[in-house]
Order: sequence, then C-alpha cells, then structure tokens
Amino acid sequence: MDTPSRHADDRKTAVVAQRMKKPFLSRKTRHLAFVWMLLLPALLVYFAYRAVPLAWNVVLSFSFWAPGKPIRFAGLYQYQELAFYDGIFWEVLKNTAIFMLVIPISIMLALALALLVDQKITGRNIYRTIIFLPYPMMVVAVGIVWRWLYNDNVGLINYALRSMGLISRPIAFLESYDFALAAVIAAAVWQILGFFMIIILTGLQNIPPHLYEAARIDGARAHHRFWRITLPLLRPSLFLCVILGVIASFTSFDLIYTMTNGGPGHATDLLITYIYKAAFTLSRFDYAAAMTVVMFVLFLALALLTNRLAGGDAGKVDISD
Amino acid sequence: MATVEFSSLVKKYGPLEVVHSIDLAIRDGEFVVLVGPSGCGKSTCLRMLAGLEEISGGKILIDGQIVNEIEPRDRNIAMVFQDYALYPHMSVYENMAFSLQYRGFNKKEIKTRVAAAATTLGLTDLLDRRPKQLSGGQRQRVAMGRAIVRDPQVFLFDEPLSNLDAKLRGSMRIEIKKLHRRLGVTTVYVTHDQVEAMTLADRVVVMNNGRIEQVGTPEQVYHHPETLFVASFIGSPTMNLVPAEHDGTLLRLNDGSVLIRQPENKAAQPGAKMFGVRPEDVTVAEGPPPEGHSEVEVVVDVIEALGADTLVFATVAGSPFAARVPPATRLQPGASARLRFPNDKTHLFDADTGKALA
Amino acid sequence: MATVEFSSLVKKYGPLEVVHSIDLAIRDGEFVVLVGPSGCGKSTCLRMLAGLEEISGGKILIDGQIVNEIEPRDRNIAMVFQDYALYPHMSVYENMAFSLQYRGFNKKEIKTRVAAAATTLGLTDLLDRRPKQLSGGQRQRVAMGRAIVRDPQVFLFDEPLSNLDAKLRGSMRIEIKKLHRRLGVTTVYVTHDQVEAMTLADRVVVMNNGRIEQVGTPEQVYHHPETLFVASFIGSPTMNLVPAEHDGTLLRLNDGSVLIRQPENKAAQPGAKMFGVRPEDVTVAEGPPPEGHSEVEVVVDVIEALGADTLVFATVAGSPFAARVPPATRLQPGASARLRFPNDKTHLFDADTGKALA
Amino acid sequence: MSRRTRILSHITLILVSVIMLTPIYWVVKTSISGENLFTYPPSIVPHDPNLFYYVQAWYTVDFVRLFTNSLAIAVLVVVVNLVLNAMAGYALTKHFPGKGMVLGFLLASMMIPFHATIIPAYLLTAKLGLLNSKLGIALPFFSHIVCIFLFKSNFEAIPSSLVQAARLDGLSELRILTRIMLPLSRPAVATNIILSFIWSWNDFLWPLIVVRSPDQETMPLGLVSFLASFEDTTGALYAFCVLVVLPSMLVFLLAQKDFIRGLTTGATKG
Amino acid sequence: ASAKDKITLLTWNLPVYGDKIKGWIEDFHKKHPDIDVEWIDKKGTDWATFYQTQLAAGTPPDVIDVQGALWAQYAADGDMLDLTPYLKKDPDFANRFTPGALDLWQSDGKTWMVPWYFTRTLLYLNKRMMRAAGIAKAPTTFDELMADAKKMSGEGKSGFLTTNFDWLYWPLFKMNGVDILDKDMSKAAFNTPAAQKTLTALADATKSGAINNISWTGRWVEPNTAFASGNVGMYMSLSSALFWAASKAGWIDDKNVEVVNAPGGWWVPSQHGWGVSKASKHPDAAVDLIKIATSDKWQTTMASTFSILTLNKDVDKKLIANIKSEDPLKSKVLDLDQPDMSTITGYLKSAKEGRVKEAFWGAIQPALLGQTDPKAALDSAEALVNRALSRP
Ligand SMILES: Nc1ncnc2c1ncn2[C@@H]1O[C@H](COP(=O)(O)OP(=O)(O)OP(=O)(O)O)[C@@H](O)[C@H]1O
Ligand SMILES: Nc1ncnc2c1ncn2[C@@H]1O[C@H](COP(=O)(O)OP(=O)(O)OP(=O)(O)O)[C@@H](O)[C@H]1O
Ligand SMILES: [Mg+2]
Ligand SMILES: [Mg+2]
Repeated sequence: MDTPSRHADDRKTAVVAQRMKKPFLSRKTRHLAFVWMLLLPALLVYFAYRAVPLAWNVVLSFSFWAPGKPIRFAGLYQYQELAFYDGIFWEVLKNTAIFMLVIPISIMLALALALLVDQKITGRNIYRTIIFLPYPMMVVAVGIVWRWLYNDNVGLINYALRSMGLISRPIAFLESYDFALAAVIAAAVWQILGFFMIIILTGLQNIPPHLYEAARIDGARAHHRFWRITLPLLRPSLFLCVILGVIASFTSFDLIYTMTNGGPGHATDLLITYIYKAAFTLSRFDYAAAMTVVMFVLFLALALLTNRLAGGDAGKVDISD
Repeated sequence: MATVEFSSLVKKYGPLEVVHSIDLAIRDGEFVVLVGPSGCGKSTCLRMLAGLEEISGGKILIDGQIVNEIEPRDRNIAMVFQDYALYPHMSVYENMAFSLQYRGFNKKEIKTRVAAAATTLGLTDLLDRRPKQLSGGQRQRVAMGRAIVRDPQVFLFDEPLSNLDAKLRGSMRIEIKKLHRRLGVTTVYVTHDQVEAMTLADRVVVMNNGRIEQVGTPEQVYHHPETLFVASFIGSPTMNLVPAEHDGTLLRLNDGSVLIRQPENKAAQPGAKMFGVRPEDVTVAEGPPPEGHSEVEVVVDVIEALGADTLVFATVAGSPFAARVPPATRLQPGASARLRFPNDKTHLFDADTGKALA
Repeated sequence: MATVEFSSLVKKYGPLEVVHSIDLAIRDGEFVVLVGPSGCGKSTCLRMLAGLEEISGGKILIDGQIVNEIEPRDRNIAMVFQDYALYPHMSVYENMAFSLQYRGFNKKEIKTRVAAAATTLGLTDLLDRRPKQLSGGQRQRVAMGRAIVRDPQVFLFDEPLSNLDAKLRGSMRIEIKKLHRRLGVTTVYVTHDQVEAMTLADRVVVMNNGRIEQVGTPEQVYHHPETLFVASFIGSPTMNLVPAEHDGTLLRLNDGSVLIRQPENKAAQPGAKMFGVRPEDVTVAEGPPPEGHSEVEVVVDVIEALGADTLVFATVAGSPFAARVPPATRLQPGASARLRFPNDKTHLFDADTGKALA
Repeated sequence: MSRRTRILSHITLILVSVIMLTPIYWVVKTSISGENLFTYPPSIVPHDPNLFYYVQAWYTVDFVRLFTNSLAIAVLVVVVNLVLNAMAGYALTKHFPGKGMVLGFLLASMMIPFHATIIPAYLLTAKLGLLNSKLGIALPFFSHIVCIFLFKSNFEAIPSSLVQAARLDGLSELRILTRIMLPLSRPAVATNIILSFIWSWNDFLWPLIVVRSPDQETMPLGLVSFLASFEDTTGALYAFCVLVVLPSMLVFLLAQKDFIRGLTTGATKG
Repeated sequence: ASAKDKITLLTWNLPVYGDKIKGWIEDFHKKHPDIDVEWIDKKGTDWATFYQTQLAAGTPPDVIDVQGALWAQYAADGDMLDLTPYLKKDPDFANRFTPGALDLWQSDGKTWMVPWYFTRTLLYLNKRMMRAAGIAKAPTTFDELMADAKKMSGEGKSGFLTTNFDWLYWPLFKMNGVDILDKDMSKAAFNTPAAQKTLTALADATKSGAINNISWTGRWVEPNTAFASGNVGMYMSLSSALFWAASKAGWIDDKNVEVVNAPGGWWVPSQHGWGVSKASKHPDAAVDLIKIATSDKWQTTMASTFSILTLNKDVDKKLIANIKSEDPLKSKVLDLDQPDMSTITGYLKSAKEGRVKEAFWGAIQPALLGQTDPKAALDSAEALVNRALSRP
C-alpha cells in the first residue's frame, strides 16, 4: 500500500519499475491457467457427483453385484435382461414417454398463459406470481397434497366432480389403471407450469415490438403474427423449457414416490422410480445400473434432438441484431 | 399514391399530451420530412399515421378518407423502421415476401415482385441470407425492399438511416431520393438529422415539443427560418446566434459594441433581440468593410480544417461565433480577428417569442 | 507521455490474418488518428496497443520498451470506448475514481483528481448520477474523464463520437482537441469518419485491409493522396474518380472524349489511369475555359441543396461525378451541363496499382 | 386491446389462478381447520379455525432444529453456488482449447439423475469424511449447470468494452468478475439464489442417505418422518407441509422481480 | 478407548418411540459405559435404501430392526451375524420367546434374528353387516367367503377387503391349496388350475363389488379407512389395522366386530425382528443391546404402548390378561394373533423373496383388477418368478 504522501510521479516510476520485471508465465499460459482455475471447482463437483457415478454405473452394468458381495463380470447379461426378459422395463419406458408429455403440455399451457399475462392488463403481476407459486413447493409436499385431493372418499376433486354432477360414483384416481398416470401428470403440470410460463414470458418480452408492428403493417393478423413471428422467435425459450423439463422429470421421482409409488401395478412407474426400486428394494444394483445407462443415453439423445429441432446451436436466435 | 392529411391531430399518453393539435396536408406524391429534436413527437405522428398508435384527438385522412379506425394492414402503407425490424428468423427473400403472402398474391407473382424489388435495390445476391448475415447498409436496403414490394399508397420512414455510418448515410440518402423519384409514392420521412431533411424533402416540417414550427421547402426553412428554433436547428454548423439589443437605430452586442448600423428596417421596436448569421456567410475581414456589410471583433478558439473548407470557431462577447472559410486561412487559435458578413444575410429574432422579425 | 512504436505488427485470428505487418512510430505528445473503412483493422491495432488483444507477430513499444507480454493494467494507458463502457452500477464519481482505487491512491488524492477532471470537463454537477441518467454527450464526457484522471502515458480513443448525433459530434470534437492541446498526452484515435481524422489529427494514418495506405498530416492526405484508396476515402463528398486512358499526350475518357490536354507531365507512360478531382474544385462552366482548366460534359442526376452550398451529382461517361457549387445554381436533374476544374487540382493514379502518379 | 378480450383474459386468468391456488388453499385450510379430515362432504371454508395442528407439528418434530439445519445448508448451497457457477460461467465466456469438451461434459452430466448415483456418491462422501455433516449434505448441490449457463449468457450480454475498460483500469480478472460482472448480473444472481435455494431446500433423498443423527436432519426428512408417524391422516401433517413449503415461497417472492429478468438473458441469449 | 466406541441401532419406522429407546440405551450404558449408542430411524420405504447404502460403504448399523422376510436376503449375502451361539450361551435369552417364534428367522440351521414384535393376518367381521345380510357364522372355506362377500355387498358396501402388501392376501390362495414356490424354493408352484380358478373368482368378485377394489390398490391407510367407514363386511388384515381403524371409528368394539382365523386357519406374518450386521465391530455389545430390547421390562412397555404381541411369552400373556376388561375386542384379537407355525403361509425365507414378490404381484395385480386375463397373468407371473429365481 502506498503512503498518502506519495506522489503520482513516484507512482509512475513504480509502475514502470513494475513493468520492468516481466511476468513469470506468458500471457497465454496465464490466461489458460486462470480459466481452468475458475472452472475447476465446479468441474470437480460434477466429476465427483456425476461423472464418477456414471462410470460406476457403466462398470456395474456389465457385472453381477450387490452390497457386500464381490463383483463378477456379467457381460451383456443385464442388458439382455432388460431387452428380452423384463416386460415391465418396456412398460415403464412407455410410461416414461407418456409422462414426458408433461413437458409439451406444460409448455403449451405456459405459452398460452404467458401470452395472456404479457398483455397490459391490470393485476398481471399478481397472476404471474400466483401461477408460479407451486414451483418452489417441495415435491414431496406436492405429492402429499395431491394424493389427498385425489382421494376417492374425501378428496376435493371427487367432491367437486360429484357436486357438479359429472360423476355419480367417486373415482379412485390414483388406484386406477386408467387415471393414475394422468393424475400424476396433472400434478406435475400443475407444479412446473408457472416456471415455464416465466421463461416463456421473458422470451416474449425479448421480442422487439417493432417486429410485431412491421408485421401488422405487412398485413399479418394476430394468429399469423403468433405462428410466424412469436413462435419461431421463442424457440430458444422453448428449448430451455424442454431441458429444464427433462431435468425436472428426474425430480418427479419424489412425486411418484409419494403419490403412487409406481402403482397400481406399474401403471405409474417411471424409469427413475423403477431403477430406484430395482436397486434399493430388490438389491439389484447391477440391473439398475444397466437401466441407468440406457436412461442416460435416451435422455441425452432427447436433449440433442431438441437442440437440433430448436435450430442447433442451443437454439440461439439472436434477436438483438 | 395518395394525399395525407392531419387535422387537429392530438396524442396523449395518459394525462401527458405529446402531440398538440397538429394540422398538415401532404400532397399526392410529395416527399415530406418531419424533422426535429429527439422527443418532439415525430415518431408518434408517423405511428399514428401508420395505425400503430391510437389517435387521441383530431383525425388523419389518407386519400380523403378518415382512417382513425382502420387497421394498419388496411391502410395500404409501408414503413421502414430505424432498427429495420427485419424478421431475424427469415431469409431476405422471406422478409420481402412476407407481406405479399397476406395480400392474396400467388407464389409466382410474389417471386416476380420480390425479384424486381431486389434488382432495384441490388439485393439479388443476398436473397438467401438471414438479416444477421448482412451489413448495416444491406439491412437497410432489405427494409426498403420489404416496403416497396407492396406497392403501397404511402411510404413511411422512421429515421431509416440513423444506424448507418456517415458515408453509407450519404449514399443511401441518394438512393432513397432516386427511388422516390422513380416510384413517385407519397412519402413521410422522419429524421432528426437536418442534412437528411434538407436533401430529401420536397417540403420540410420542423417540429418541436409536439408542435409544428415551420412547414416549407428546404430553401425556405434554411434561408427564411420563421422561428429561432428553426434557425438554430437547420444548418451545420448551426447559425451563429448572438443576443443583441436594439436601441431603435443600432443593434448592439452585450458588451456594448455596435453590431449593425442599419438593421434593414427589421424590427422597428427597440428591445432584446437575437441576431443570427450563418457561418458560410461569414468571411475573414480584409480591408475596410464594403457597403452593406458589418464586422465583429472575435477571439479565435479552434480551427478545423476539413479539407474542402475550414471552420473557424470563435467567441464574440461571450457567445460562440463560427465561420466557414476557404481552406487556406492564416487565422490562428488564440488570436483575435475581424469577421465580416453581408447585412442582407442576417436574421433577427424577437428574444422573447423567438419569432423572426421580417 | 511517451512514444509508441509498432514494428512489423501482425494480428491473426486463427488462420485469418487481419493486420499485416504494420510499422508506425508515434512521437511523444502526438495526436495520431487511425482512419479507414469498417473492418480494416483499426480497432485491432488499438486493442493490441492496449494489451486487450494478443499480438500475433512483431512488437509494440511504449516509451521504447517492448510491451507484448505486459498486462493492460501495467501499460499505463487509458482508453475511451465507442459505447463509453461506463460502469452502469456506479455513479459518475465512482466511475472516474474506479481505476485510481487500484493504483494505490488514497481517498483524498482520488477526490482531488476526480474533482479536477470533473471541472475540466464540466461534470461537477453530475458526479452523483448514474450513467443511465446522463445524455449521450454527458456520457461521452464521463468516459473521457475516466481516462484523464489517471494521467496516463497514452490516450486511446476507439470511435468515441460515433454514437453521438451530428451536432454533438461537432462540439465534442472541439472539446477533445482542446483537451489534447492542454494535456499534451500522446493520443491514438480510431475513427472511420474522415472529418474527425482531418480535424483532430497531427498525423493521419489511413488504413485499408489491415495495411497502412498513407501516413501524413491532414493536409497531405487530403491534397496529396498517395493511393487511390486514400483519395477515395478522404473528403466528403468523395473525390470524383473516373477511369481514363492516357495515350501519351491526351487523357481520354472511356467514351473517347478528351479530358485533359496537358496532363502536367504526370504519367509519361501511356496506359489505363484513374483520373480524380475533388467536387469542391469543380464549378459549373460559363464561357470558354480559362487557361489551365479543363471541362467535362455531364448529365445531372440529383441536386442536393444543403443550404450553405449545393451538391450536384452527375454522370460522365458512365461514372458518377459530383460538384459542390454555391447554393444558387440553375442546374436541373436530367439536364446536361458542362463542369470545369483547374488542371493543377487534378490527380492521376495508376489504374492497376492504385499508386498516385506524381 | 378491446374491452372484450380484456374481460375474457381476466376470466381465463382468474380461473387458472383458482386452479393453481386451490391445492395450496386446501392444505392451508386443512392445516388450520378443526374438523375431522374424514368428514364428507368436506367444507370449503375452514371449520372452527385454530392453530392446533401447527403447535402439534412444532412439538412432534424438533422444528427449530430441522429449520435451522435446512437453512444453514441452503445458505451454504446458495453461497457456494453463486461462487462456483459465476466462476465457471465466467470461464465459459472465454475462448480456450477444450471449451467444447467442457460444455459437452456439463450438458451430459445434466442428464444423469442423481437417484442413480446415490451409492457412489455416498462412498465418495464417506471417503471425504463428510457423512452426517452439513457440508456432506450440501456438497452435491454445490453447482448447477442451468445456473452456470445462466451466468454465462448474462455475462456474455454485458458489453465486452466494459470488461476491457476494467482491465485497463487495473483490475485483475478475478476482480473483474466480482466488481463488474456480478454487480451487473443481479438478475442472474437472484435467479441462481432462488433456484439453488429451492433445489437444496426441497431435496430429501440425499439427506435421507447421508444423515444419520437427528441433529443433522433437514426439513424434508422431518416431513418424511412425519409421514412415517402419522401417515396422511392428520392436519398436523398439512401444517408441517405448510411450514416446509413456506420458506422457499418466501425466497421466491422476495427476489421475484430480478428472478424474472434473470431468465431473460438466459433464455434468449444462451 | 480414547475416542469412544459406538454402535448404531437402526429401527424401522418408529420415530415416535424415541423416549423408550433412550431408556434402553441407559440400561445398555450400565453394562457398556464406554460404548455409545447411536439411534437412527428410517421410514419403511427408505429403510432398505439406507441400509444397503451403508452396507456398500462397509459401515452398516450394528443392530437392525428388519421387517418380514427381508432379512433372508441379507443373511444369504453374508451381511448378517448368526445369533445361534448367543442364544445357546444364554438360556435366559433363548427361553424368553414364545415357542416356535424363532422359527420365523431360522434358515440353514441358523437363527438370524430374534423377535421384537409380531402380528399376522386375521379375519375381522363386521357383525352389523353380517346380521343385515342374514349371515350367522364366519366363513370356513374360500367359497363361503366369496358367497358371504357377495351377500353383503351392495350400494356403497362391499363384502370383503384385504390388505395386499407383502403376501398378506396369500391365505386366499392357500385356502385353495396354492403355494407360491415349491419346497426348495427354486421354482414357481402357483400356476395351477386351482390358482387360476381362485384368481378368476377374486377378479369377478372385485368387478362385482363383492370385494372392495382397494384390496388390490390401496396399501395401508386406504383399506383401514374403508373398514372404519363401516361399509365393509369382512376384512382380512393385521391386528394393527383393526386397531388403527378402531381409533378412527367408535363403532368398532367387541359387540360389532368378530375376529376369526381365515378359512383353513392360514395366516401370513408381519413381524419385526432384531439382527446384527456381520460388519459390526462390537457384536457382543450389539447382542447385549438386543437382549435389553427384548427383555421383559422393555417389551412390556412395547406391548402396552402399541397393543401388539412381542413374542416374549410372559409379556404377551400378561398383556392379553391386562386389557381383557378395558378392551375385550383387543384382548380377543391378540389372543388369536399367535404364531401357529402349522398354518403359516406367504412367508418365503428366501434371499429372492423380494424379487419373487415383485414379479408375482406385478403380474397378478392387473388380473385382480380385471386388466388382464387370469390365465395369461399366471403364465407371465410364472415366467417372471422363475426368471427371478434363476438370476444370480
Ligand atoms: N408509450 C409512451 N408512453 C408515454 N410517453 C411516450 C410514449 N411513447 C413516447 N412517449 C413520449 O412522447 C414524446 C414523443 O415521442 P416520439 O417517440 O414521438 O419522439 P421522436 O420525435 O420520435 O423522438 P426521437 O427522435 O428520439 O425518436 C416523448 O416525450 C416521449 O417521451
Ligand atoms: N474475435 C475475432 N475473431 C475473428 N475475426 C475478428 C475478430 N475481431 C475482429 N475480427 C476481424 O478483424 C478485422 C478487423 O477488425 P477491427 O475490429 O479491427 O476493424 P475496425 O477497423 O475497427 O472496424 P470498425 O470500424 O467496424 O470498428 C475484421 O475483418 C473483423 O471481422
Ligand atoms: Mg422517433
Ligand atoms: Mg472498430
């Protein structure tokens, strides 16, 4: 630290003196070192808690193993098992695909709501807040609440449907093969809808109003403007929704776990719950590992595909110029 | 092509009135430039004409028909925006074809029209590009192309050149002018750049604070500004404006020195005035002043040699005073000099009302 | 204050070389303007000098010392950016004080220095504002303030005025010039506006395509362009450049008509040339040409009345040809006219190499 | 906008709001209502409202301890997230060899569900000696890819001239991050705070595994043990649900404004 | 020891029992003042996740409370300590249990666990509904059971209800002579015509409403609530289920509810036992803790707190006698709730019990709910179960 009395000219010589001694490493090396230093802590976390476990799963998927038992090489046994012998795996895969409908459904609803609250109407901030409110809720709590709402004897939904005269006998939504998955999907949509809405809303607000004005002058009516201006320019936001939706579908584990635990039968079992059960209730960690690897590959493919559909380059449409 | 008329046009944003009862009649095929400082309401007027902004009072007529309640798409106008407002996700071709698709043209017609417009504007090679892949000038041209393919009744431009650099601005200006001459479409052009106004307009509308200050040909607004505002706004470097006192016979500067002996019977009344003379009418005095010329003693601040000519920035009685002189001048910064101007090129304004005194 | 030297300076982006071995020596206290079209590498050079961009080849010396490997903060330079780069989350005071905090100044010293700079630039009343609350001109001034508080060895400016409107640009130009005169700090100023280059520079460096085309005083580059590029780049409207054929004695246009009878022993060799003359040296011909003058027959395209003078855009033998004439002209678009210029104001360039023929 | 569409919009939005709020209302109502949960038909307004269940919930589990544990972990997670994500996000705005690989690695790790990593994660945490500690609970949540990208795109939206100006002003790279980038990315910071808080606060599977002693238990574990004790038959459970959910909602409401803007740059520029 | 040694006690879904467990620990400290006891409780659904993670890490809790037949897998994997030597060494320890009770945890001639608490399936009859339907006595065969159920069903009412988790419904099959696996538990034995008939009957009865379909869907709260509502004629479940219902519904008392064995006397246990992890560093201390937990003193507390059998013979006897006057129904239920090992069913002491259960139930449940054909369901269940048994 300089003393207060020091003068600017002294300082200049100081600066020059400082310049005289060349830095130890070249600028390029220092830059690289700096970048990796910044990345390292985060990468370490991912390495430890994602990459290593994935590798562990890959190894396990070619083995026989349970806690306490020695590990043995199994070749493709586990993969053959899931491909040819485990009908439930395919059912669960189908359920997962259906459950993924949460993403498009939520996106469509969120888009509609975003368009509504993007208007200059009074109270739009209140609407936005209300619609987002379920997102921060703990998923386990959401599951508890919805299980209660769906209850056939005293649940609010059955009560409402009955008092409106829509049904005569209560429906045990979560115990029914016909309704259980849909019921869980509805709860999931309810929770994530607001999050998507906010993402889309911000995307909407980033579209320069001049584009709409130009389109109005060009003769495009409201629906033309939506399809030809709004939607294409929202692609990056929609892509973000899909990615977040995929990640959120992992947390749906908690939802299923509390609402139905996969039942009735395997009607609401998803890959993630099925893997968990295989590992921890059946002690089939090796088999679970194989399914995990399959799931990883499928989801990665899904993400890459949406990326491609969103126009590649992570769907970047630079509106700014 | 069509006439355009503003009649007692008013625009309010909530309680705030930003356009105060404007009247203006634009002739068929005329090129009218609205010019004025930022925030004076130019864009607002243009956008009301386009139908993008609701009209708070008065009316707008296109081709004699009131359009207050008519949708933008049904007004048959085309507009070029300052930021071009090109659709970023569409190619140049699609951008230009966009409006035609909503006007019942078939594919072939669209192709022909876009091709024609592209040829006119030299865009033929760029039709497949995205706006992002274009330079500023090219984007500007696409925006114009999008406007002309439609063959509209009225063209609207909102500062179409202000995102371009000086050189491009100059050449695009000429292109716009040529285009207007060829198409002959009624055009309303908004800018805050007085050079554009002067060079493009058939008539210039000078606006200030939501009001029209003067309407006239470039010649009129330049040589016969009706208000102090117009005088100071039009011309670059701006007109030298110096506070002066008229004592009935003489026009004196603040420091008491005499500015003009015979103020050409402008302003019979004595009182506070603003005296004006354009820099290009000012020369460096040599020898005794000829008949009908006046002179001031100044201190030179800065000399700017522009090549073609040289600007001398000086101070007289505390006010800046500039002269545009031929490149070869002997004046030096810090020195004092005598500057001369012909009396008949001077202007006099009432210091309170800002009105020109004829 | 310091000298700056570029020695075989090269910049590559990957395989793409954008600055090709530039040599330039800037004297202590000199005001040098790098000018050239967009993308020619001006900013790149400036940024290498600042240390913001790595040097791919050659070296840069400040005050005789190689700085290639030295961090920007240790080069003791200050820079003003085109977008001002003011920290939006800090007040004007904080913006100006910011760099001092990292250079070991104590609170009191900082205060004194900022206050001094603020006074110089007339920012004293704005010190508590955020950049958002300032107008464009004020922001520009803060950016300069931030640069001068540091008392750097070298000032760098990268198009500091191009975000301002024409009027403000003019007045800020003058302020920069005054500032340099007072502080006398070595300054490197980048612009693509040749007017700025002409008015500000002690020496102008005209760049094109990553190379230096000419280094010289404004006077030299304006009146004695060494290359076709410099001739076309400097001056507004640009120099008229017309392809011509020299047959040993006469200079002929493409259509065969004679342009100049006595090409002043420039270009002994016959061959393809480019002939140039500045618009302000062109007048409308009346009567027979005086001695040492030549004339061309043109067709008038566009007349731009700028008020102070009028630009005539015409065509001669397929090439554009402009003249800057007094406001009152009788020429009409579409008509033909005879334009005249003095032979000693003409330029001749080799059509292939673009080099001026002395 | 015409009056008609305005009214229609309001009707739709009010309807949606009612649907969104009903479950929340229902829990709150149940948690303060004195009536038997099994009465049919259920009453729409709370019957004989009182806070009995809250008192019960408060005493059934050691609420204060659960809450402070959760809070401590959430604060730790939020702070470390801000630091790590901002650093990584900043690094990713730069060009360096291997950047593509890093990006690919990050994107791919996003696709590995945490549930499938429990055992190796546990073994690792055990190796680090962090079992049954707040740090151990927080560690896997120390960075989130979405937030890294959020920072990256927010930083990229900051004019590069600002960074260069700071460099010339004498700031080191790290200072540029803390003094320029972060203050200018307040929305991203807010978003990161909200999201990491929510994620950390709500997670229960990981604490379930690493927590052994009750004095490290978090709110979600409290909820789970509540489920174990009472199944879903008591208003106290719903009272506890309300208590679990309240903090993350509060955090959201507090930082809401910036949160919305934070996603903006994230979505369109990233 | 410088740093205090420690043993860990893992219980299964008993967070509310903390005070008493602290009492055990105090008693334990009297004997082992230098060993700390750490108590952990996990909810049933999370218990296995926790335990197996700890096993994988090599740090399993020393003393574990395991439900049902889950222990068999750990025993087979070598994760558990054989308690036989300790029982041999300490006759007081070995003799405190109800005769035959240790059978439940014995395999390969080893005793892996000792009982903590026990309950099993019984049939609870809603006498009001029986009277209304004109049924005088409890059913003694599967067909009678079905017929009675049919009689009692009607608008909003169903005749029969069972709990379905673990194998609690299995008496319904066993009544018809169906076994899950063959003797050496290496192959499925359930794919028989009798099973098909049973399954068809159950599915039909479910469809008609004679059997409440919560039997196949709900797990714990739902069936109990349903029985509590008074609209179910017969409920095959655990004593704890009845007591839970009774706590919600005042009508459940000895006048309105009768308790009997299911036809044929078949029952399925639902019990908790204590075991010790093989990896324990202090096996002797761990066993000592178990001795405290199963002592007369603490089991008396257990029995009276939860009204449940402890398989500590003296304690149970006293409990039944004690509550006879204040709650005759409870007393009667507990009296019947004994482990008569001759009629036990649905209890597979197999390492693959979990997988068999999962495979079987997953295939059968849809058939019970009319989603798939019974024959096809049994075929597929057989294939899946055999596959599960053959897998390493
Ligand atoms: N949506 C709005 N709400 C309130 N005031 C507005 C709105 N739009 C414009 N204004 C105000 O109306 C006035 C006129 O704005 P307008 O955009 O027409 O100015 P302009 O002359 O085009 O200026 P510029 O040259 O900056 O574009 C300004 O004072 C502006 O602040
Ligand atoms: N990061 C980069 N990667 C690749 N090429 C670049 C990069 N930055 C600049 N260039 C290229 O280098 C050349 C010189 O750029 P530079 O910014 O120096 O031009 P300039 O003369 O300052 O232009 P302008 O007047 O537009 O600012 C341009 O062709 C540009 O496309
Ligand atoms: Mg405007
Ligand atoms: Mg540049």
